[in-house]
Amino acid sequence: MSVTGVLLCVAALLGISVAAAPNSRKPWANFATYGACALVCAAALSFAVAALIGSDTSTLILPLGLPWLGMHFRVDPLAAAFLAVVNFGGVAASVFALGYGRHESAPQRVLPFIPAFLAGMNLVVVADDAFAFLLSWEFMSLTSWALVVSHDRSAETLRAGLVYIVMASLGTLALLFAFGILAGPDGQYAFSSMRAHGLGADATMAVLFLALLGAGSKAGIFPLHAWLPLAHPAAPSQVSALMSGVMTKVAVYAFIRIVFDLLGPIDWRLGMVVIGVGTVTALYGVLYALMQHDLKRLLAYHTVENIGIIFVGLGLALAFRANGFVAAAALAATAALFHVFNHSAFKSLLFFGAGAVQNATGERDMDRLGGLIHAMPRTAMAFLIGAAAISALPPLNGFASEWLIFQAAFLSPAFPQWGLRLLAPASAAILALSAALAAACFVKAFGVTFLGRARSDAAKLACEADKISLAAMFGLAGACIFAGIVPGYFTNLLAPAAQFLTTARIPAQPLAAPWTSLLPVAASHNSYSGFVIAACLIVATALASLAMHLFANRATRRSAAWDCGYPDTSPLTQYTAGSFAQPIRRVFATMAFRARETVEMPVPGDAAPAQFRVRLWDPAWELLYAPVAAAVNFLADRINVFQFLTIRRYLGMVFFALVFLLTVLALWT
Amino acid sequence: MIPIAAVFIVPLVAAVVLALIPVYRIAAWLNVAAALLTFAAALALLVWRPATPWHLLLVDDLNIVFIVLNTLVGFTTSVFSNGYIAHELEIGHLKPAHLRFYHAMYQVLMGAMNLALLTSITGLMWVAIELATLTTILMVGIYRTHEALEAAWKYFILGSVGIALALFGTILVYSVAQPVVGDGLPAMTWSTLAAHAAQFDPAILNIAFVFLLLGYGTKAGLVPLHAWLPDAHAEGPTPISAVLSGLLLNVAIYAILRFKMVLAANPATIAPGPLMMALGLISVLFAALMLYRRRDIKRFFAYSSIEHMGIIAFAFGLGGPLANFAGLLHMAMHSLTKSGIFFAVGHITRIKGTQKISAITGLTTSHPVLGWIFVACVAAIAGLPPFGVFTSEFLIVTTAFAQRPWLAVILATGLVISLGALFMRLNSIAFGEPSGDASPDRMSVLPVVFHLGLVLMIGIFIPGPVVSWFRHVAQLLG
Amino acid sequence: MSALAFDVSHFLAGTIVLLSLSLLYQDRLPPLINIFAVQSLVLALSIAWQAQTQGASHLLITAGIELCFKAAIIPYVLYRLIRHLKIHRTVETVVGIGPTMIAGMALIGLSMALMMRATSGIGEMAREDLAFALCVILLGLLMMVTRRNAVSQVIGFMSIENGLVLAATGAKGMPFVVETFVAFSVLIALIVIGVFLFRIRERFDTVDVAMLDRFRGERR
Amino acid sequence: MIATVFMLAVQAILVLLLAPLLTGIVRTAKARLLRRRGPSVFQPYRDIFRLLRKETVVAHNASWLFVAAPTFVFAATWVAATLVPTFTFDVGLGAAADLIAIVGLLASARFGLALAGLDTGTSFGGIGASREMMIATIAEPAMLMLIFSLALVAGTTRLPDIAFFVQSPVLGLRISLLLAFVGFAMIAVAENGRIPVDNPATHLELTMVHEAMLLEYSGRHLALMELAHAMKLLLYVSLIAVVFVPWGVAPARGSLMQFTTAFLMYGGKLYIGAIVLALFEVTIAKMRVFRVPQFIGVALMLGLLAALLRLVSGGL
Repeated sequence: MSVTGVLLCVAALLGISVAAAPNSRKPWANFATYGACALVCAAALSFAVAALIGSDTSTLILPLGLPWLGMHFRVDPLAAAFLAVVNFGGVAASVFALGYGRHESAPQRVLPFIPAFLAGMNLVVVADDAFAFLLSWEFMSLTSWALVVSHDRSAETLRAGLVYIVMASLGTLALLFAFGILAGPDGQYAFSSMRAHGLGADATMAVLFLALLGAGSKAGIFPLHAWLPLAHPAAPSQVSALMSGVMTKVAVYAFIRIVFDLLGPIDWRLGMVVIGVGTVTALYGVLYALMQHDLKRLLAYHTVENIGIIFVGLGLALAFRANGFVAAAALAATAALFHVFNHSAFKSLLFFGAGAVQNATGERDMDRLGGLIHAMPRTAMAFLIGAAAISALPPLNGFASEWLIFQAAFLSPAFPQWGLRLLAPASAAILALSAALAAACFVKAFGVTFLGRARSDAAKLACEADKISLAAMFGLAGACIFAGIVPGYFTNLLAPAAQFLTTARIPAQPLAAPWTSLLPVAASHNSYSGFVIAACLIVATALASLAMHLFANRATRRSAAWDCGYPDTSPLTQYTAGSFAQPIRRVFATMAFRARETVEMPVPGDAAPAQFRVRLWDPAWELLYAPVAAAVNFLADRINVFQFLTIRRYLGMVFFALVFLLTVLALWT
Repeated sequence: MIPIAAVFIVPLVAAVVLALIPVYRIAAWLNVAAALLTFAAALALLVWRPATPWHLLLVDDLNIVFIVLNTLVGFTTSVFSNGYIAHELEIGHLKPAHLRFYHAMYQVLMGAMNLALLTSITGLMWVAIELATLTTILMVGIYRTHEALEAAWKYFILGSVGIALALFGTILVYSVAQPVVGDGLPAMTWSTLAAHAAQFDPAILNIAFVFLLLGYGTKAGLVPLHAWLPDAHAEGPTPISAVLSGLLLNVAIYAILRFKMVLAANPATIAPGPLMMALGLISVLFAALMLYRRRDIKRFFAYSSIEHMGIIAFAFGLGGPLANFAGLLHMAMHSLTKSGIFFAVGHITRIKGTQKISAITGLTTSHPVLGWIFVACVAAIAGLPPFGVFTSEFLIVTTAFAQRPWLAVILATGLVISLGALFMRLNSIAFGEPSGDASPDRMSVLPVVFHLGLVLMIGIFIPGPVVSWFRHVAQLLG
Repeated sequence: MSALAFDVSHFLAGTIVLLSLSLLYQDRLPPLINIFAVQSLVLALSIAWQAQTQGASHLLITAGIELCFKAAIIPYVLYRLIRHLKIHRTVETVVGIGPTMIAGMALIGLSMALMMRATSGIGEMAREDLAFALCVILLGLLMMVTRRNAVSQVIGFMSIENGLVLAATGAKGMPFVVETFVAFSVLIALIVIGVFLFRIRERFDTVDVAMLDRFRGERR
Repeated sequence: MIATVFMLAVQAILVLLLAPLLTGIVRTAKARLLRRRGPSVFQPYRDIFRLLRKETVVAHNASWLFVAAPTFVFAATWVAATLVPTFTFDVGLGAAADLIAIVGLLASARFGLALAGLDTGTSFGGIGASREMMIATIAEPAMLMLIFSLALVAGTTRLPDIAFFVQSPVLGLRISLLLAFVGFAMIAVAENGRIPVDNPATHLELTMVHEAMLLEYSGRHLALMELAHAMKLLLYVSLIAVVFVPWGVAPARGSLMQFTTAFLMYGGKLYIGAIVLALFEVTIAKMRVFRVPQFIGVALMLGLLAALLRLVSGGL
């Protein structure tokens, strides 16, 4: 039943995009399109949640696509969980765009594609055979590409689009091969038949690596992430939010579907591989982010980091499952899924905030912003909550899911294999490191953007975002707080999906207030209660302010900043993104990015300004992309001479081909 | 009997008439009418296949596919050229006399190709293909510019040599068949050839196939025999580029397939598959890399045609029902998409007044409808869903992967490389600051939209009859 | 058929191959044309002989066309051409005569090796003819590839065609020989006309060497 | 329920009252070790009350965040400190937050503090914030590794259980515990901005870390910040005390006798901790900011080492 509902929603979305195409310039187009999208996504969301609660599986086969195969669709708990995430993000983005989209300069470039994009993502999640899956997958890529290049006047937007589409098709081919192996020689492309027959060890490994390549390139695992920080900033903000908060999750879904569901039992070593990949991705993602001064690019890199965290969780789940510790596996899987939801919530929120800022100031470069908390206090509030959530601070949701992942990592002593025993805590430590770095990064992002004094006129003249956008932001902020305070609700909701993956579930969380706390596994009676923490914080705050009110001197005077007695300095003396990150850059980036600082001091008496430069070296780009691009260019140049040969030479080619083939005949027959 | 004859008689008659009509408007419409009539006759063949008295002609599931496709694209192209050529006259690229010649030649080309597809006699097919080649050569040179003349000349020389090789192959086939099935026509008829191929002398049959593959492969533009193709596409009138890419290449492939079937019927011969796969892969990689340095938009898409011919050759070389099915599907999809692209390119070059890619930018801004149609076309030819090319490429790559993984990987590499090039150019053409004037496009985009619609339809839903029919053909091909 | 018949046709076909070898050897244009004329003449003879032995009278037409068209008209036109273009002295070979001859020998060896694999599934006669025809064709191609000179390339192409005709007439009772042959002669005529039309000074390479750069503005 | 709230209140008030005293003891001890008389151990109380009486000056550019931050930082630190067992295992809400959560709460407090430092848009606030966050980025993973090594020993990350387990006779001397202890101490030094990482007494511009963030604060805001800072120190000391020397800590529902002894012992532990800290501070010099990472890196290494040892040989 739910699958039918979702498919109807998809059809409705496609209808909306078709209807929007000709009318996108009309004044009401924005409202109508996004309103309709929001409603349809809400409907799909309700279907998904219903399926999740009922943990029922419904399938449907339509006579489309390959005739002898048909198009299989299915909604099982896993799909339902991700449908919920996708459509939750869809609703949020649509509502935000109701307000934000009105400032869109080229609506005809955005309106028709957003519903199609949403439809594509929904289709990927419900697809139940390789053809339908890849069809919707590529459709998703194509529509999102169209959205990325929607502001096509700037060269780097187009470059971003190119890198994105090439990476996307590369990933698709990798997935195609993965399915090719899974389908076996007789091409059984329905997932049901893929589940049926198992694979050898080598084939399993090949599929896992192909899945990492295919799904990972879309999700943005290091070093395949390069398209992500290019494409996300280029798109309009609601699209960035969708791509960063939702589409990457669809990629994670693809990975889970292939590796957990279709692939069957997996060797623990492969689990180690996934953990390792996730760890490296998390660390590099946040380090990249710290080096940025473009707000949206910074957020994009944080997506990379969080994808890494999710993959660590998944890898732990794989490893536990391979060893038969289903309870621990369920814990890790639940943690990963919970983080998937959390990330989509706060990342969308943050991109909305960035969009509001860009809208108000026309700037994405943090070093030209500052002091926005005065001009746009509500936006600042929402952004602050998102920043705190993504920095894994209690009592918000980011902390809850990372806490669960840590708890899963703490079960590593149970592993019989040394490798895992050592790797799991190490990766936990690196996750903690990346969480701390993330906190630093968002102190930087929020501090430089919203606090301090305006660094440019654009920032001075900013004004608050419109009501609807704010509503969307605060809605998401509320979701972050709610999921942080009563994570039990969500883990219970996600339990069927985790059970689908690991045949076990974490204990049902006691939801009787006020002891709504998380109990990962019965064995180690650890627990965490966001609710109690939040309550205590509120009480403590109340008491503190009350005490201040009663006992303290309430007189407050405004005056110039003390600043160690320096006279009022220009805003340019404030810490910028670069200077804030300098200590961390010194500590980490010298190794990670070969960061080099050069200072050029003019000779004494020379009035020229001193110049400070930082050179960073992007390993992913330098070691992976640049060589490939160079190789293609080189070959293209070499081969290009064949366009300019003389007719005689072309005849020569024919002649030699003939003689060659004849010789082959003469020798080998 | 009537429809069969009509399929190639109508065009030939129309050619004579068109050669006599001085008024180009009437001629253009007559051209459309004749093409439509031919298409109707071809459709009639779908339902009713009369036995031909003397076995010169034959209609079976294999060539009906090609005939219907051929006449269909021929019709849409005539509709397109109706608007296009008129404009050429206005801006003085062509004189009325040229137009008469053009229309007549167009019909001759159609008739020749249909004959090549219809006839059951190897020799006759050779003659028809040579005729088609000559007409296209003349049309390529129609602009009389130095570039056009050189392109025509190149095409002429390489084509003639290719034709010569093909003829020798045909003679060889005859001379191995003659001792078995006796003198005269039977030794040149598909049916008898396929029937008795088992007794033919394998060694000479091998040699024959090499010659035929290279001879007709030259027509199909397989690397390294492709040299004529890009320039011919770039310098000729756009409708002819569409017909070349969409149809003539298919006819050449068809010829190769026929002989492949004969060869396949004789177990003692070499397997033609590997040869075709090798040529196909070479073509794909070569063309994909060549795409990066192209600056002329028509030559650019000509190379993309080479790439797709490579894919098709690869698919048929792979063999097996699924791969053959995919090959047929890909051929149909490519004809529709590529001719559609050339229509769109015709519009574009006309609007922007140049074929230089660097001089064409911001199309989606200056002409949104045409621009997005073009984007859709390129996405389709790049093998992105929801278009039919995706379906066929999905089948080809997966079947190849199941049988020969490494070849599939090579093929996939070629696909990605070419996709990169396609989108690199698409970026600069469709997006960015619009160049040239934004004067509205007066020509109807109906033909393009029609092709695109078909491709889209196949991409999502392939009608049952088409499937069963293609499958039967795939079985035939073995 | 009688041994004599076989020997005669064998002799004629062999002569044709020898003649194309000497075409390959000859580097000055006037003798080249002469040799070609002789080759066509011999070919006409052999066709006539085939017509006589196979009792296929329509081959006589072919022989006739061959005789007057390829052995008389074309050579005459070519003479006119080279005098007109004042290139009757020039010699342009890409690789020297020696290597070319060696390559030619190798090609003959190759085609023999190929054809002799044929089981006697086809007639001894036809097999011989096909072998010789293959030689002639390959040698013609070799000539087209190794000569820069337009005229010698045309001659190379026409000798290819001679090979084709030899094969066609060798194949017993092949239909459409005349038709295809006529169709092919049209090609030849067109090529020769083309050479006139474009007033190709030297080579097929391009209509006008200087154009290559202006044309296909694709030089990077 | 009632008992829980009661215990919670007791804890809260206790840490609130003891925190300044601890700071005072450390200061006095340092002064004495430097042959100065130094202020009375109650000086911190006086300071706080003085600050509360003064009017509060807020920079023109300061936003609501600047004003709200002290309360938040104070609250977060207070809650965290309340959740650490001091003289009894029954913290009331031990189930609500394990060690990770406590670290998280401190991180929240730091987040607010750093933002407050950036709010006025002065370069000194920037210095303080960026350095503080840099230190935290290494201190937190180190902390987690130490927690992990404890969890390996005790099988849980809940403080009362860890302490209870360490106290229980089944556990002999564990080398990994020793390493963990050193690591904890180093992190405590770093996190509380003591010498050699930071100098709480200095206002010399370029060496400030913690003080630089408080630079713009005055009056009641400053009072809250100072109090929070003091509580943080108390937190770490009692954390180390309860984890590594849990003896004498009263069990839940213990008798009055037990509670009193436990309370006295707790006081003793605090005093010893203060003296040790003072000794440490006077015997070592402040290090350059960019050597701090190495310093805390050692703690991280110790944590890893402790975990490894624990993993390699279950017996140790």
